[in-house]
Amino acid sequence: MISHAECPPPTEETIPAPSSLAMGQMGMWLFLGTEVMFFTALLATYLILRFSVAGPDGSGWPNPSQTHMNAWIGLGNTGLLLLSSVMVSLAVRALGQGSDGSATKALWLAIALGAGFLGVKAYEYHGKYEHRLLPGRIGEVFPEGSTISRRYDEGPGLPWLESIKPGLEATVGHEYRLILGKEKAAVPANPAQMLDSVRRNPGKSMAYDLLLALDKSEATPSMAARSVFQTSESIRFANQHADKEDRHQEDDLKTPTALPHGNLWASCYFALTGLHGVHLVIGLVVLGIPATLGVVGRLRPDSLPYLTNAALYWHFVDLVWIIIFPLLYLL
Amino acid sequence: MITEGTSTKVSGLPGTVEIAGAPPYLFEWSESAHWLPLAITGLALIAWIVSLRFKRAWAALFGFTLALMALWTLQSARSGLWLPESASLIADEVDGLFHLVMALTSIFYLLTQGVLIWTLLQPAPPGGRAARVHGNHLLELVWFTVPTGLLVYIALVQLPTWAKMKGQVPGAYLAAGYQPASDPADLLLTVTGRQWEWRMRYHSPDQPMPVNPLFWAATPAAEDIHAVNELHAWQGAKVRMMLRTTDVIHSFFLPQFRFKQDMLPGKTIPALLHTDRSNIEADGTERVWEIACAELCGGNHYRMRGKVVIHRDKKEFMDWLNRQKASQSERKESAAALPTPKPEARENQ
Amino acid sequence: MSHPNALHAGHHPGFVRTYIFSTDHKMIGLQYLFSSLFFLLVGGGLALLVRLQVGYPNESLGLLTRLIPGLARHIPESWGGRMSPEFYTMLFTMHASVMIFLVIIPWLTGAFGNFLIPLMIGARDMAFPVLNMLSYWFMWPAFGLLMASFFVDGGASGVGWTAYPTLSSAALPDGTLASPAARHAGLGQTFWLCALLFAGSSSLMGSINYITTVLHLRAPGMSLLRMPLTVWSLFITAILQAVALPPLTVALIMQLSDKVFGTVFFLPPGGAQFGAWSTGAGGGQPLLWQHLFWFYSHPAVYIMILPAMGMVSDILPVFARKPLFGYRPMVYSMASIAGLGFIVWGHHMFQSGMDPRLGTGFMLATILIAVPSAVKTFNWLATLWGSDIRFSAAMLNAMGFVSMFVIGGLSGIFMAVTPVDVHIHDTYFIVGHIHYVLFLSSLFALYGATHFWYPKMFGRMMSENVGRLHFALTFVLANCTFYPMHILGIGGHPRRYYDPTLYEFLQPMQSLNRFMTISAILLGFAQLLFLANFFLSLFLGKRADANPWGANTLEWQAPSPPPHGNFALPPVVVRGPYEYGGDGPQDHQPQTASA
Amino acid sequence: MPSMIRNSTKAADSLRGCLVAGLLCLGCMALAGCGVTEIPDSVVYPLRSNALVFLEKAPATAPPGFPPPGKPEMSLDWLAEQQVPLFKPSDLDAKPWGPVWREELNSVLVRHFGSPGKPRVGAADQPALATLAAELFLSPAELERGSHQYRRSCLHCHGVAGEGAGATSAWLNPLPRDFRQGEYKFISTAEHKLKSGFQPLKARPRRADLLRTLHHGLEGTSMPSFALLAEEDIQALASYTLHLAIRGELEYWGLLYALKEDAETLRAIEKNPEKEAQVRAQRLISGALEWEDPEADVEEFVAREKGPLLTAGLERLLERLLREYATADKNAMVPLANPYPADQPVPQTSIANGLKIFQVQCVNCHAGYGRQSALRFDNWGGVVRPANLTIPVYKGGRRPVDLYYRVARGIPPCGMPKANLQDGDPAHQVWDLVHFLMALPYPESLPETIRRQIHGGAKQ
Repeated sequence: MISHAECPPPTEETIPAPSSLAMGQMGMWLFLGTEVMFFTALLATYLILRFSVAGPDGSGWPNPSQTHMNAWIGLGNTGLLLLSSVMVSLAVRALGQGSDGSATKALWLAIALGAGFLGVKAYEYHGKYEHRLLPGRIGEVFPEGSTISRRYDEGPGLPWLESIKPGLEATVGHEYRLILGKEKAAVPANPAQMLDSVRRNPGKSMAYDLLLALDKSEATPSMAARSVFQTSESIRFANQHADKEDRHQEDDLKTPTALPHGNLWASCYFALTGLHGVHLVIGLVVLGIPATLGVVGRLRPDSLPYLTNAALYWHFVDLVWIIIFPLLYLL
Repeated sequence: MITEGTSTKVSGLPGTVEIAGAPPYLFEWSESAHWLPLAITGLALIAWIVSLRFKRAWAALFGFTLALMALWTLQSARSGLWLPESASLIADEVDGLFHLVMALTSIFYLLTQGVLIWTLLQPAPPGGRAARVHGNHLLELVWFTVPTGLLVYIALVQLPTWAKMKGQVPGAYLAAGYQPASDPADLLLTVTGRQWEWRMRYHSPDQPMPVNPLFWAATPAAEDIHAVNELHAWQGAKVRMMLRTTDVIHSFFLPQFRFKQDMLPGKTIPALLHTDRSNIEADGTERVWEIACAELCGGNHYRMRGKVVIHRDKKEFMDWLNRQKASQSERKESAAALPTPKPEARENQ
Repeated sequence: MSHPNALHAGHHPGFVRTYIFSTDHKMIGLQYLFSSLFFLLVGGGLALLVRLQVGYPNESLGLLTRLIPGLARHIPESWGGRMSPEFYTMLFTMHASVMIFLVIIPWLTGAFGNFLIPLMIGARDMAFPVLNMLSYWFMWPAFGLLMASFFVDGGASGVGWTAYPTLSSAALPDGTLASPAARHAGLGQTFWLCALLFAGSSSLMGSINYITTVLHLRAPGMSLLRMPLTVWSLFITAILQAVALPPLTVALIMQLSDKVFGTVFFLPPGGAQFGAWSTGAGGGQPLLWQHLFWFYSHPAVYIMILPAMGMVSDILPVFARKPLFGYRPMVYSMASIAGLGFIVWGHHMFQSGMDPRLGTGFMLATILIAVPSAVKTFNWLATLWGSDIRFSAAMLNAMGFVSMFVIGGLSGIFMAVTPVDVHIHDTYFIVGHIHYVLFLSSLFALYGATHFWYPKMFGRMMSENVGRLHFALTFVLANCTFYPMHILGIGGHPRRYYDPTLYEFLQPMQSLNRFMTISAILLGFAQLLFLANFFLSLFLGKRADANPWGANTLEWQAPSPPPHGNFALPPVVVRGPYEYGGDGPQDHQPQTASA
Repeated sequence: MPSMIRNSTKAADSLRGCLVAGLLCLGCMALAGCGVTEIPDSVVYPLRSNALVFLEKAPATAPPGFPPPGKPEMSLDWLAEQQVPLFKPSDLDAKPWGPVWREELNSVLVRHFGSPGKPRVGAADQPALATLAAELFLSPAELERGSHQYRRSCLHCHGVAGEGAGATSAWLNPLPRDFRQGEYKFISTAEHKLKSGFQPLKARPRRADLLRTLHHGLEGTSMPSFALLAEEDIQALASYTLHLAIRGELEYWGLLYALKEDAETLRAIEKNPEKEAQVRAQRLISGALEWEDPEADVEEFVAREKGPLLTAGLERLLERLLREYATADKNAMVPLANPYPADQPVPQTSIANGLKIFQVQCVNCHAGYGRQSALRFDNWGGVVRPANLTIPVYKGGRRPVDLYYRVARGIPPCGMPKANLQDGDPAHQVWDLVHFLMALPYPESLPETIRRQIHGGAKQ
């Protein structure tokens, strides 16, 4: 029996002691909780999209040399943000100790570091712009309503596809010729059995079909490509066999034409860094208020709750970057 | 839905079934649609007026609504406004599950409504005061465990059907896991949804079955046979359909097969249809089985109507396919089109 | 005892600060209430137009085209009084959007959440009054954008409230606005996305406020397990919102950027082709939107039903004069509904092309979520069992909720059975189910709650007889309108069809469709009764004293309507909220010690 | 428990009771309003209001970045800027006799074509017209059936008068067809030439052509297949479409003669400025007669006429139009026999020959085999894109004979000329071209050298 009858009289524990500081911080923590969900969803989207097209070895996803991603720049930026977080912590401690002057200095340092981060980011964005690594611009959208096939009919996809052929040959070429009877095996093999085993291996089956198509229409990889690129799995597979360096030659022209999934990469890159950047700008404004107050000499210890919350937010933005950085630059 | 004298034609069942004897309707929908809501409103008004005097009349309102629902359900089931005719083995299994759930939920519904109405009819507790009861552990345990047991039963009993439905094409949804020819089909076609029609492309039987239907689905061949909005197969055929779309999400819905599958842009989704019944009668007449789109695809979403024809045997189907092929490869105008055919309707005028 | 808002207690702000930019939780609650009532009319009107089209697909709308301003834009006379199929898609899209985002959620969590939480826990106001005001005023851009979208080029969003890409998101190369995709994905859809972003921000602010308020500002003695279930439900709802909304925000931002900046999150690898136009290659996944969307929107269903459950749990004991049966199980079941609610979203996607093995997992979770719902139903029935029922309008609506929620819940089991769901998915069965949950459950609870707390809000009573009449008509007619939908769904009638008579297998159902349409029109008129009762009672209603129903919870210990600051002295709580009946001197024992 | 909920004020309640009754009455009235007939009498054919386009002087190709199809008003504006003559029906109002002319035109149209609710072709009191209409299956009963089906299936794209501007049209690409010029793209009748240059040359469709479009739809456009309708309904739709087309064309000429300023008309008006309307009507009559019989005596006809001249002219023209349609079958194009045997695969040499012809005749418009075609103007003032022939999507049908028609008769309304096959054996030439087109989308059916050339080679 669950008893609800008479409850005991209120004790000290049940009487809450409301204080605006606690409430403010609670609100802040709750807000950060929602922010955690926000970035979780964003990062999950990125990972899902990325790994739905990329293989476990990362192939299929534009590599850093294609996208001009420099891990060192990212690392430097991480350092900037970490330092600024330290500064914000120092500011909170200083204000807690009643030293508003050093708090102000620390705050301005933090702001400068944050702005430095944004400056580096702007430099990076500029590079992306220069190389047309922008969503909707990377060789995957053509004027005049062309279709995907055109990309492989006329674009630089062709040499790439040609370069797949040795890879295909290496994977199933022998089996392929044996099954078709183009080659005689030393030991008599059962073509039906072999075909069956090829079919059971998805990668092999894809390679088999691609070879079949290339064979059927000898020098017409466009048809094969058009069909094979309908499934992301096959793109991944084709990418495994493509010579990445060859495609990279295009970079000198600053026109990254058909860069498979470059569009998706750019979408993810700009969404992640852009939304993080927006948070950072908000953070700068939030920190800028007490910093300005400090300059005019009106930063009082009673701003401590505000500053604590602002610092929480800033640390959070920092933390998000620490997660974004390896996922975007190193993975 | 057409009542003629004492016999009733019921559509939705195989063909048009004549049910002899008294009409199974207590009222005729098509004619009652306009006055019945008013009549029901009137009854509600009466209930309200009576309740001004006798507050227990509210039980009648609840009871009346309950009766109305039971009546509707039974009427619909009897008059053919129910599950469409089933045309595949899986459809029969689905119907079985449906009726199982229907029975269980009906029992629960009647039970809860019964209790509710019963409590409304109860006289006030002695002394005008209800007992101050806060709960009952045993009772709560019972009504926690019983539904849990039933629900777990429902969860388990459906698993084989689901596996059969979707597992016919193992790993169909993961291109990586797709096993090209592990389950040979008799007939291969792609169904491409576009705003707003279904374009069917049948694999030519003259050509060997492709190693990988996914591959074939993406590359049209000169030999393929095209049709619009018409899905043809024969009774007992295993039909592999490669579902694709060129623009937005459509959903390929075959009510008689209890089949529904969204078409996702950018993906080719294989599905297997194991036909079990034909919609062509012995005398050659055809019962209409339709294709509908079940996912909003724009303003003309409702226009994506197609039809399914399950021929009685493969020969009949091949006749159709060959006709289709012949008309597709006409090198001169067919005799039928020259001169202008006389519309049949005109004969009567 | 110091109080964060003690400063406000004695001062008298001007008109603007009292009625418009008020930070008082009660005024904000009322602002929400009045806004929702207005949008109830708008959403209801849209629904009736939808029903008219389905019931009479080929007939002229006649006078209506001239009567409703702005309609002529979409139903010019040169089409013989027919609305266009595109306008029809706009109608049902906006009906759903308005009803969900501007009526049910603001009414439940905005109006009652704001009004009741501080009163019921014995606080003087919300934890963050200014944030509270902001959260209301963040609704207005959402209101405005949704309404304005009807008048932009291409009309309002017509892609369904689920806004599945690529129908909704396909952005074509510049200058190709004239294409089917662009219409649905045009400016109206952009407005819709922005509106949802605003509404979402508003909800987030509200939920942070509610959680903090409940955790920090409870009166002495008001332990968590002495809180009325309304507060519990709103508290859990706030947590749901805080967790579920951010992913939706991300999804909205991504769809927006797909449309505006040319990103390809939801565009497939091959792109999409509309007529002669191609969107160009993408690389993203249309299915991803569905996952993100339903990750919010399934919990959103609980956001729309949990507060209703809580309020019904508070109304039933008052008029049954009997304690709520099983308080703790009620709390636990609400919490478990909320928890399970996060892992069942996939049951909206059994046919979407998702891996069927995932479907099995989602099915199991979905089946399990029926258990706490069943427990709640049985507890409500047990509360009524052996009680002395007072048939007030509030009570009738609450009982209507209990009765109808059972149907809404049971019809959900059909969808949880995956093979059956294959057949009934996206048919009228689903439409029937959602309306049993949202109209016949949530709305009944809202009507009941409005009748119940009206005296506290305005110090006057609503007319009981008109309220009961409204209930009788609504109860019967809503069943007439929505129950046959299940039957259509079983027959395979797909939803969102402009002209079902095109299909031979749907023609036998047309008379039922017509029947539902007429019932819906009558139902619509019956709702005017409620609105009339509500507004007339503001002036004509009988004056109410502090506790007209003889209820226990704290809000009834404050005057009607409560002054700024609510309680003269912070109440001290000594017992649970449901001490009714029994053999004491009084048939109820208020939560405060003073009683 | 207070008793408040049991006693509420009686007066207020009875007042509210009245309110309820009133609301319910309103509800019933709303219901009554719903049961109106399917096509209300208030629905009539609107008179043409958009500009008539004369493309004789139009630029062939649209400039890059031109507004896409689906924005007709934009392309008309652009044409106006290029000094292409556009005739706006609203200009009629500026002329003193304009309103009367319009009135008369409208009354003729109403008399001979009725309204969507009661469509007909030819007023009952004119047996000659009625006989012709019956020959074309344009009886009122047939048309009424067609009108109802049209309202259900076609109205929201093609509009009440077949103007191609229904509710949905704004969002379609290509735009739905405007029937009101009597021009057709995918038909199988040969052009018939008239001596006079005043009338544009038009081929009338055979009924079979319309039926084919209705049955198969136009793949690659928004025109779906209506094959699932009952055969009678499809026939009725064909009849009704003809009805709209003939009505629209009569209106077209009626407006064009009122607005067109060619030299001869201007000269005639100069002589008799106060009788401009009469002169223009006379020109119309002369056009109608000349069309039929270039030697016909206009003066005699005018002298014989008792009633208003415009009406007489329009009725003459209507009869002429009906006769044109009725004899369309006689104009049917008979495809030259395919010189290659049907039961054997198409020889590679045929395909290679086809490519040669293609490179001479087609490649200007179908640049890159249609992959890079530029937009062109059509006779409706809209823009079209020459087809991308590397994709196996054919608007006019995928049968070899359909391709034959496209090649051998062109698609005049959008400026596609027929293939110019003067030297050599025409049967071989045209079928070679068709065979090439049929192989084009399927690389494996092309000879290897051609395949490399078109679809790219291993070594570029």
